[in-house]
Amino acid sequence: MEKEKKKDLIFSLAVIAFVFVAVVVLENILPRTSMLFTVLKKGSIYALVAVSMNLLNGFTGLFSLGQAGFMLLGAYTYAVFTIPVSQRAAVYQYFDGGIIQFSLPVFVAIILAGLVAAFFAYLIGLPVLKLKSDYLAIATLGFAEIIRALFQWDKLGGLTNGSNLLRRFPVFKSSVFPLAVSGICIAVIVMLINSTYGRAFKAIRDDEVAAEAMGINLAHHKRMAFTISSFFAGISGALLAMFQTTVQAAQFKSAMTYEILLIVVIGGIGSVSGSVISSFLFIACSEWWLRFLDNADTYIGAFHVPLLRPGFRKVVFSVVIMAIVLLYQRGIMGDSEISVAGIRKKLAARKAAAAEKKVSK
Amino acid sequence: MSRTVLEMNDITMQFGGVVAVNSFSMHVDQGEIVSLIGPNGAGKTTAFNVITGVYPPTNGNVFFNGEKIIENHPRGKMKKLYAGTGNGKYTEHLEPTPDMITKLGIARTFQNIRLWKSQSVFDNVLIAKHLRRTSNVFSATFRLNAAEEKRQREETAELLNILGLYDVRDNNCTSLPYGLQRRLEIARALATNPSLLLLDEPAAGMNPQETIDLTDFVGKIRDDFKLTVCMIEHHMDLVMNISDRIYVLNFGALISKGTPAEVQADPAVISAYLGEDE
Amino acid sequence: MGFFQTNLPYLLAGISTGGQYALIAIGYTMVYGILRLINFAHGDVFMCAALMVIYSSSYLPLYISIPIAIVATGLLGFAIERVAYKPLRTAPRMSAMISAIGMSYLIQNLALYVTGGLTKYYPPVPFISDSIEIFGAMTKRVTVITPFVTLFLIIVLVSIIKYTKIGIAMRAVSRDFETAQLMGVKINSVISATFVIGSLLAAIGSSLFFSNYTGVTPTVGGMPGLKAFVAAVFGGIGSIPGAVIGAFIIGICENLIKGMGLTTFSDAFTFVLLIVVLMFMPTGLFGEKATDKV
Amino acid sequence: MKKTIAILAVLFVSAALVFAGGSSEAKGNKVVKIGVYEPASGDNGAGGKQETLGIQYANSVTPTVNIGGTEYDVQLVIVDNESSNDKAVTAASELVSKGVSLVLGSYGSGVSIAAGDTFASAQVPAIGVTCTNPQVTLGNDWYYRICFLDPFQGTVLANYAKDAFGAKKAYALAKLGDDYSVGLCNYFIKAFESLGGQVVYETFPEGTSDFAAYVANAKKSGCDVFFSPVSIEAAALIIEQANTQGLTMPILAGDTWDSNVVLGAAKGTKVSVSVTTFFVEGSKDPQITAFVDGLKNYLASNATAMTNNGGNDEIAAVTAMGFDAYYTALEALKKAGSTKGADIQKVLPGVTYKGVSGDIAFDANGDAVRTVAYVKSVDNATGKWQFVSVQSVK
Repeated sequence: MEKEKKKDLIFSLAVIAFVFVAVVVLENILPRTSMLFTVLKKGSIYALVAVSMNLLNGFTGLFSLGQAGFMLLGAYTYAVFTIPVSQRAAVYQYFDGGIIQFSLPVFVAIILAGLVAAFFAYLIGLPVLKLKSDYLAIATLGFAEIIRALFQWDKLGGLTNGSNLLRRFPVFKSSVFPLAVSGICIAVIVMLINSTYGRAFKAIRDDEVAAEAMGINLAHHKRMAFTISSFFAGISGALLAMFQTTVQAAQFKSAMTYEILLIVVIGGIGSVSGSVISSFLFIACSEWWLRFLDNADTYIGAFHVPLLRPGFRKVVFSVVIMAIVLLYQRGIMGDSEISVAGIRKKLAARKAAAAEKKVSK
Repeated sequence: MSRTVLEMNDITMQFGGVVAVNSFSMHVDQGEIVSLIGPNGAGKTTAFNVITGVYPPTNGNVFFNGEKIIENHPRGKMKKLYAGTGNGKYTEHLEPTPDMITKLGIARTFQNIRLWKSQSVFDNVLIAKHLRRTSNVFSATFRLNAAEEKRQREETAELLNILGLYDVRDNNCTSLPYGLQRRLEIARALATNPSLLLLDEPAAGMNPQETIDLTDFVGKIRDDFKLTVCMIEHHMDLVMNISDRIYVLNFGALISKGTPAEVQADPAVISAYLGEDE
Repeated sequence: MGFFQTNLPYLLAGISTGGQYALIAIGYTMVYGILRLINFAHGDVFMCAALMVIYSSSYLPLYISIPIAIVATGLLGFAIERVAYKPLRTAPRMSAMISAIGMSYLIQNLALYVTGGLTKYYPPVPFISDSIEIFGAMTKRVTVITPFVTLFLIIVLVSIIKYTKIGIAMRAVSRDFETAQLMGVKINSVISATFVIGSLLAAIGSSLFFSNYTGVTPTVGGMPGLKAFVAAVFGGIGSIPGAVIGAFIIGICENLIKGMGLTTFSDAFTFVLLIVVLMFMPTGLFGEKATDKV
Repeated sequence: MKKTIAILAVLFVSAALVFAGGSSEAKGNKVVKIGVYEPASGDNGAGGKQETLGIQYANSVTPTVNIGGTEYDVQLVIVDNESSNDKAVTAASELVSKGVSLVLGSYGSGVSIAAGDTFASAQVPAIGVTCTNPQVTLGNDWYYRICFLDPFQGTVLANYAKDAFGAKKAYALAKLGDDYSVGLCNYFIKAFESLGGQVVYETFPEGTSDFAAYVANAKKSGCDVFFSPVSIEAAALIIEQANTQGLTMPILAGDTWDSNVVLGAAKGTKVSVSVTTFFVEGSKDPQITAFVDGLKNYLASNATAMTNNGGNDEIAAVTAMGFDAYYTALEALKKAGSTKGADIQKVLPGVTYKGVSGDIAFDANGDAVRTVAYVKSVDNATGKWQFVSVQSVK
């Protein structure tokens, strides 16, 4: 048993190492500008926020729609604290260079981004986590909207630059960075889910009354899940800021939360690997694979393909989503996971079956 | 004379104008098995819900191991609506949540089984161990609590062994037959290390043989785990065989109490039961 | 008097947006009452109704195209339910909700494709789009008409629910889905009727709204939809009077806030109000208290 | 059932991939790709389409360019940035990944600022057509532009408000989170206040369709002019609402409002609308008349183009700017003698071109050297633009 675990661990590490090596190799052979890397970067960021949302909606059973708000907090925290001092006058052009006149190292700022989001989540959680299901959802959605309005308020402009873009902060060039950060964060979330606290979260999801009767402090655990989920949403917000090179409150609309929720459900509620897979598929479809549908001058031979024009990509994409939602009601993965142990077991079973065949011959 | 474990005084539970439990007092002594019986809707489960902190009572208090754990008195709108007795006797306002009660050492099962449906048998019990953790979320996530985790798993395995559920430990809990699901609920309650166990209709839906087994089983766990048991039950055979004392509720009020023999002979009880079409 | 005079334009605008929100909110609240489903696509149905009027009015006179659009919107509501929600009747609640979000996405993108991303403008409706003056405040006639139309429709709706067979069935289903089904209520037709009624009201709300604020974009249903939903939650979701009162409160407050110069917060304020109410009344103003039976 | 659908889906996606990969390379001449980075949907969709139209028309007039002695076909690669800063980066990456030599656009400053770094890091130079916010080019060596800047435009408008309308108090309205309107309002306020005026400044959140309260606020505050350099979608609604409430103060706006959507909204109303802009129709200059006539013919022969122009053949300034931008790009290609972004960027500072909107040359910062702006106002009876004056900063 112990030995198998060790084997699994080694195998997983090998897989991860292989992925990173592959990405590095690809970055060197493909042109840097290939859409593949855009998808890898954005996909890994969405994977993180989707998993963080899954921690709440899928594993703790809290129906929260505040994810965009926490991403906003993370993105702003990162941007505000990392813009080089020399650039502040240019960025905060309407606010006399802003009130913060120092900048933090990238990693400190990323962690701070998570902490700020978590702190706000803690405060928001005190009143709203008492609410049930849909009421909780709409209250968290409301909070995200309030935060968005607050960050656009010009009275806070010295800090937030009002409704204007924040930019000139350090960004990443290689897709290895977001992959690594997201990967680490997702690993931590998985470890949390498999810990005694994660089990308690699942108990709350399955039956709140029974969980409370078995000594699980609901308020405490819900707040914990909410805060931790927001922490990682904040980090993904920081990564998103780095990916976009600019940040603006206006983009963190409720539509963004719905998008993330779609990713979570398509992947399978309660499945981390499902969330990750569906993030990459979702981003690839919406940003890359279906782009050709927007091209009005598409010919196959001499045949002018009808219907194609800007906007058609999105129609097709939403039809695909509806099809998945209706046909795969439990998502791609349901609530099961792709795990190294699982794959190994399957392989072993196949080997055993093959061996049996030989013997029977 | 053994020590009193649980003591309820003048417990009244009112939902608006509806009086579910009316000025009910009872006590359970160390090592006893006490049953709470009465027709449907008599307020038995409500009494359990008050003890376990699900509802704060409208009036009255509860002591556990000599310590006051719950107390309330009619307040606000209830002042006018209050229909019970003992108004003014209680002044404190003590309203713990169910998890705090469980932490003190009172564990319960549910009338309509409430297992964690997506979890395996093993995990259902293991999760109940969460209460007695010493790790915090950080140490648990980063596996700094490996020793504790290991111990909890061993304890869980042992408990399942004792209750005869070890062979089905990896099954999903909903795949178990009804009787075993009830047993698993008991196992889960035991995992919280209680000193008082509240069983809400443990024999509901069981066939006669299972009911007989359950009788032995309840006695056995009381002895093995040095428990005090308080139980709601409709199966009179089971109740009369196993109980040290019995309280009888009807329409929220106590109509009789005493040993099984005393209660069986009480005309009030007979009329309460015969008055019903059962 | 001075206060009244300066705030009158905002009050008028508030009452009329309130009425329009109310007509959308009813659709949300009725569907929720019966299916426990937040019909995210409802705001987009509202937008579609406007597009239908715009496109049909280039071929037909308005007095024909508006009724046609209203009926077509009712059919759209029916179709959405059949396609997106009926197959998920037995699925977990989250699936239906996602289907609603997906549907909303699909409708918006279809609208984007059809309009080519350009804003379309609602045709001026004679009489109700005209400017009038009330106590010195200039506004469109529709502003004044809206609350009356809303109240009238609500009275009609409430009588339908109270006295007709389908209305009684709706009430039965919203009280207890399973039992109603066992008692022989035709669940599917009740649900379809709910969607049709909700969509019809949204379509009427849409023609009032867009005769006032004429620009129609694919996402224009989003904010009014969300606010109407907030109004429904605010009033206690499932309760029709609650939704109406909630909608008027939100419409009026929102415009008064703008009048106070806090325009940045006009949308956010709606949510502040909501959260404050939920803190003290976790199920809204008129919502039924949900007790979890142990 | 599910399996079949899954298989079909997989087939579809793989077909799509093959399809996307095997994009048709034109036979014959070599191809140079110019990226058109414009909004086709969202708030600035209408403006973006008109700007794209100018570029497309120019491309139809001059479809080839001689680079280093070889004749190249110019292929336009058009992406939609959806007027949204968060879609900007992926749209820009899309262009870059298609291998464009340089980029034109965008209408709307926010998306240009947002994509600036993407172009810079991919070493693809960009020429802004009508993005007037200073931040677009500031500190970015890869972004150039052919239009005037907001500090200039804001000052012009402030002067105009004072001179033409004798305004002492102005109401300024911007859209939250929109760099263009917030920036321009800011410069307007600065200039107007330094002229001794007073300003009431408000913002509206995205998705607003109800401008009743804003117009009422302007009336209540006793302002003399209503300054709202917002997107034309909002413009139409503001004009409509101003008409409803009988707003008597003139409305002033920047270059975005030079659009037939605004003309359509103001036609037949009593609302006075004046804008600053880059280009005025009706000059006798042969180059301009050729452009105007040619474009009108092009519109008449191309139904899609006509729709994109808003359904009539009124020529927007942004279309003229798009036209000029295309030729500026060709000049740059010729001068660089290469299709490589880095080579083009090296020669761009020295590129000059005499366009229909005036002479184009770049300063050290990459901005166009422009000293005048035209002021136009709407003739409410005919629904056409009236030329008012040429303004420059005093």
